[in-house]
Amino acid sequence: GYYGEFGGAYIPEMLYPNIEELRQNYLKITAEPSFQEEFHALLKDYVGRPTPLYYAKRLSEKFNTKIYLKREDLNHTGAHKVNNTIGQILLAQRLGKTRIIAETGAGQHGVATATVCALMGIECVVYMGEVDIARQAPNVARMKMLGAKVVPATSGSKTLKDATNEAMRDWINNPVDTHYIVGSVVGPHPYPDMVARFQAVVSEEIKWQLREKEGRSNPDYVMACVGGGSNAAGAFYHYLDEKDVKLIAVEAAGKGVDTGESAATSILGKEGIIHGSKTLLMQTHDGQITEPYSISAGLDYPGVGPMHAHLFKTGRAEFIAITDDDAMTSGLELSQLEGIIPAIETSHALAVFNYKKFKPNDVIVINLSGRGDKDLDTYIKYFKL
Amino acid sequence: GYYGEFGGAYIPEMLYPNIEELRQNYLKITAEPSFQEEFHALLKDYVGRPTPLYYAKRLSEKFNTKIYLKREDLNHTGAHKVNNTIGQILLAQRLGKTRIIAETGAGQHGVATATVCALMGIECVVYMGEVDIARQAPNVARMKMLGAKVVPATSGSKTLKDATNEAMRDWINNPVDTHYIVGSVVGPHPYPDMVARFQAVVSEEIKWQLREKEGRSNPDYVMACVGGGSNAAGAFYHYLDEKDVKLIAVEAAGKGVDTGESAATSILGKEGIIHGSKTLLMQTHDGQITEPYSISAGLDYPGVGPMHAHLFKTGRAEFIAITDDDAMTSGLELSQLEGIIPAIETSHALAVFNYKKFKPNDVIVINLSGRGDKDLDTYIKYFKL
Amino acid sequence: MNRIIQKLQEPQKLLSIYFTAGYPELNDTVTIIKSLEDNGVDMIEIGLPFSDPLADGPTIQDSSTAALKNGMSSNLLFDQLTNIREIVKIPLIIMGYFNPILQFGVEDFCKKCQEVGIDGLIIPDLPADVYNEHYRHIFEKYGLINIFLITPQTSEERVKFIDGISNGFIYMVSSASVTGSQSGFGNEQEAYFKRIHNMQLKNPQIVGFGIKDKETFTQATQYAKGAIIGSAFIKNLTFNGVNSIELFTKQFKA
Amino acid sequence: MNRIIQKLQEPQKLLSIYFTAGYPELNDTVTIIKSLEDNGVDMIEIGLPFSDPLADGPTIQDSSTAALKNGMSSNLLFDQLTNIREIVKIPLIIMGYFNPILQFGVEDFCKKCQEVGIDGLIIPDLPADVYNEHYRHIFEKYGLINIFLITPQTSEERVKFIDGISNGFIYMVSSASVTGSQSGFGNEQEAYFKRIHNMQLKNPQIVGFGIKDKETFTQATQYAKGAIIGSAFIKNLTFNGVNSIELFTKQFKA
Repeated sequence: GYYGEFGGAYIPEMLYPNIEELRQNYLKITAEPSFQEEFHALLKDYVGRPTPLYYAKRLSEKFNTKIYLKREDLNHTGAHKVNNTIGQILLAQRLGKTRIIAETGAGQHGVATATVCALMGIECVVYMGEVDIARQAPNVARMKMLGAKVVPATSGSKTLKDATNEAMRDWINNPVDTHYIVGSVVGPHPYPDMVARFQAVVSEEIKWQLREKEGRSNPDYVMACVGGGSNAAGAFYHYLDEKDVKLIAVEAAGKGVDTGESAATSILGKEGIIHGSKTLLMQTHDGQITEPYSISAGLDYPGVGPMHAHLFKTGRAEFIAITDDDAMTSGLELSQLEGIIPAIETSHALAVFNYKKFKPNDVIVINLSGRGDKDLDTYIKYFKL
Repeated sequence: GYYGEFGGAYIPEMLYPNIEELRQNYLKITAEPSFQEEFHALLKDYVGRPTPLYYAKRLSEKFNTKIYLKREDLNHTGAHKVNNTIGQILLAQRLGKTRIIAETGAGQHGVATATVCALMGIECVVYMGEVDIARQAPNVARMKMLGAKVVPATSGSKTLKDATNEAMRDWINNPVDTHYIVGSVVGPHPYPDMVARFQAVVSEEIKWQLREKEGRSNPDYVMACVGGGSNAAGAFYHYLDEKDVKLIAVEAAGKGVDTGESAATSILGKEGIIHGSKTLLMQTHDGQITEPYSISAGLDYPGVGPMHAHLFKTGRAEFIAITDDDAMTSGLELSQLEGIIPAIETSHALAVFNYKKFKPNDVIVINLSGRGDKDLDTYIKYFKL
Repeated sequence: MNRIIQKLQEPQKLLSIYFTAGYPELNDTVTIIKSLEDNGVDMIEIGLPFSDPLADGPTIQDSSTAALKNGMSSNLLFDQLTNIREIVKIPLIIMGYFNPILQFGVEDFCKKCQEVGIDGLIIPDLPADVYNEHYRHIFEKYGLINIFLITPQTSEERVKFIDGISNGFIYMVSSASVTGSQSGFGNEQEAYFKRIHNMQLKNPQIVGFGIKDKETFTQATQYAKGAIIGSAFIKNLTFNGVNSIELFTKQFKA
Repeated sequence: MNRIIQKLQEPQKLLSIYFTAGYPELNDTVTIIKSLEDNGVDMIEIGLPFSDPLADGPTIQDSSTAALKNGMSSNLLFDQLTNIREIVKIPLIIMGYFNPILQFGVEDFCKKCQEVGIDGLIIPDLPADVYNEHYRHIFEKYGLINIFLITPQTSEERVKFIDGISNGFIYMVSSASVTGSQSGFGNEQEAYFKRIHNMQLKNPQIVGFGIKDKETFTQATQYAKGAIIGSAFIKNLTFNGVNSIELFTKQFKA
């Protein structure tokens, strides 16, 4: 349950039976052939996997290097999130659960959860901060279309952190019939490991796809944005032990790392406990969790998954912080160079090219974690389109 | 250039050189190995093809038959439209064109065109009715993000028909450097044939996918909605000569075929000329083209492609008209049974199950032509979600 | 002999005017025709309004929309023209899109044209090839001259083909454009006019699109037999009314 | 001997009250503690407020948020409690989430607790296993009793494990819920209370969550040694203020 010193399950006793049930069963159940078969069939026929590994010709020319985009934006529901919710709904079914809860920030995980619940005919309740409900109306509508109940989290800052608290409270109150589909590689063990395994399909595919295209399965760099860290976990997973592959995790600097309005957790955070996991998190001297800021609703989480905390601490991954402005500019650039409007989360990863020089023969894979349709309002307002 | 008595190229002389250049070159160019290679590479790595053929278990159970959904909603940009724009941009490049124009109604074709223009770095102008610009704001924003210029069509009813007129006028004014990417199987020859060939990849995939799943490449039914008819053309294409495959084309009845607010062209239309093609179209006794109505901005076109007019006239395809209300209900039903929010266009095809009885062993393939994200506002308002 | 052919034999450069039937008012048709003849116009194109006039710019589009709203239709136009030959002698041409004619019935339409004294037709979206193959015999049966367009992009080969199937004049579109889009003629147009002139076609050419004043009329007719004024005339009707026709036409006769 | 252990040896059913330090006003801490002792309360849980109290319902959450806004912190709480043992004799327990304690330093925190006279700690998100392995020796070094929770879902085996590592009392959560969510106890709770009672654990149990009046207090303590009132007390403070403590506590002593 630990990545170096990070991880664990710092949970109230009320959650112990649920977490323990998961811990004892997740590896066993997910290894069952019937599980693997159903999981992969759904990823293929329902989600639309494998997602392409696309050589971005014009972007590569611009930065004089070789850039591949892993097209998680083409998944059903528009982001990598669904890889995990498909896995967890199958697990929940096998555990006999009849009710699903989830937290969501920007709404992508909420939509992905509502989607798999509709697919399986299981009741679904999604907690979402009251502030996020107001600013992510289309995703709220999608969840409702899918039959999910969206419950506003009205405590604290009324955003993702608080939605997560509310989901945990729901789970405490409904420990027997309910499974909590956590949306990122955060939370108590076994969630970080379980979610990373479900997302690992991303790097599993990159390996054979890159071999087809470049004759080698290891790129020089794998790059991904990190909020909680699930898309990066998926993209890094099968490269963690490949020392020739450099990993770059891109965090949201917000208005600047030192402005007090930032979400660069690895730089600004200290070790602590958030949502049941020991990891790096943004907090006051006194241990109160602070509110992060980013223009991207998917990156403004005050913690980071324990795997990433470990990658940071050990130096296995390079962490780069990108501001709102740089991210937005790079999102527009990708739209106009490649005809792909990226989620603002992903735009942070794309902005790295303006700061880090790559060699012409470097092969760089960026996990294009989601499409930017959900962010159109933000882009429009920002660029006054 | 004809399907039975329908088709042809009824164009002003000013368009003759453009159309003639296309007519003489489209088969030759698209048959070139380098074209085919680039076309299929982009469909695979950029668009995300093949799209899944998904067995809709819960929907099948509900209607006691076997329903497969061809997941065109998972294409890049969210609909089948991009299959055609990829093909046409490659053709335009090979014809030395440096400027692209297009018409769009709901905006899906406009987005798909703006996308391929960004991909290739070619100037793009999209004509869109002023009324549609107001009601399809997200797609307008997407086009702008992609660097396209969106020009309002202010004549007539200010919708798709008028945007098409404006695009043709632009082409008349810019005959040398400009290619017009028509978005459906309409317009003068060779457009209906060319667009159908680019969309034919849909049924090409269905054939081998269905063989994998059912051991036979021919379903009992192929069903698709029809506005102009490009998604139906793609789904029908390789089945046109397979007599054991029944084809069902689903039109928008709007508020009811006899209410005067309908878009059921095959039933309400008469032979005539629209946008350069002899086909069925909705018109006054005097030959003035009338405004159709449908809740779906993608189906309210007063004409229909000449291929479909021929399929109707010869009885090769069964035409069924579905009202707004039935379509909306079926769209919500699919969302909640399968976790897939369909475009309202597609919802019309889904509603057929309420009117036509299928046998338990019938295999039915529905072309799920696009995702419903663009229609969320309409769904929300309709269902007061 | 068809009035168009007679007119083409006259020595002067021909001034032809286009107007949309039913515009500005539904029953202005006869008034406008009479007034145009009275003011020395050589030939008239009567526009049969269409809902989707895709070769026309905003001015003629708007006049068509207004005319349809006023209630104009093929039947009504023929009614209005029933006795036109009692008062007007110059060639009259109906210019309209193909669909309304198709719905009327091509043969019925031609027959009606003959009955009321129409001399020719301009149908921009009826391609020369389709006409030649399917409809030519009908037009000829009713003594109607069908007039085809050529543009700067029309190939030499096709110009010859069109000249071959024409038996009146060729409508020479001044530039690649919809109606009403040009602002004067440049070197490019002059080269084009000259090029066509030098082909020594059997049919004379009359230039259309972009003629709006004496200057453009003179330029257009340097090599051609005449010129057609459309959008500029409609604009004048819109702003100055039917009574201004005398003033409008006078500039071209100066 | 630790005051908690002494108190548990008294014959009566113990009334324990939870309040959030720094609420309603920043400096109410000592006043509330004194008033609770004066009114016969047996034991007090002093809540160290946390930004993200995920085991708590809205009432305690809101009081925590308010307390933090008022300026409450670990250091300030210890300052306020510096001389508390000069005026209060009953057991005092700090109840708080693990992160603020971790940031303070677990050993420093425990040392401070000993200095000011705190007798025990309740840290809901410090699991028994982690405590046992990493922190037990520190707590014991400073004479602090750490109190663990059990719930109706806690397995018999785990209840025994928790009983084994406990050396004061077991905090018996009345039902699967966050604080403040229950409305009275039913047969299910009674069966659970009885089941735990019959296990004859070495540590007595004190029931928490859902106790709000004399009736629920009596039900809760039928099989258990005492009960803790939290949300109901906070609500009373919110609506009736610090001066109402006498009236609030009287009902349980009647």
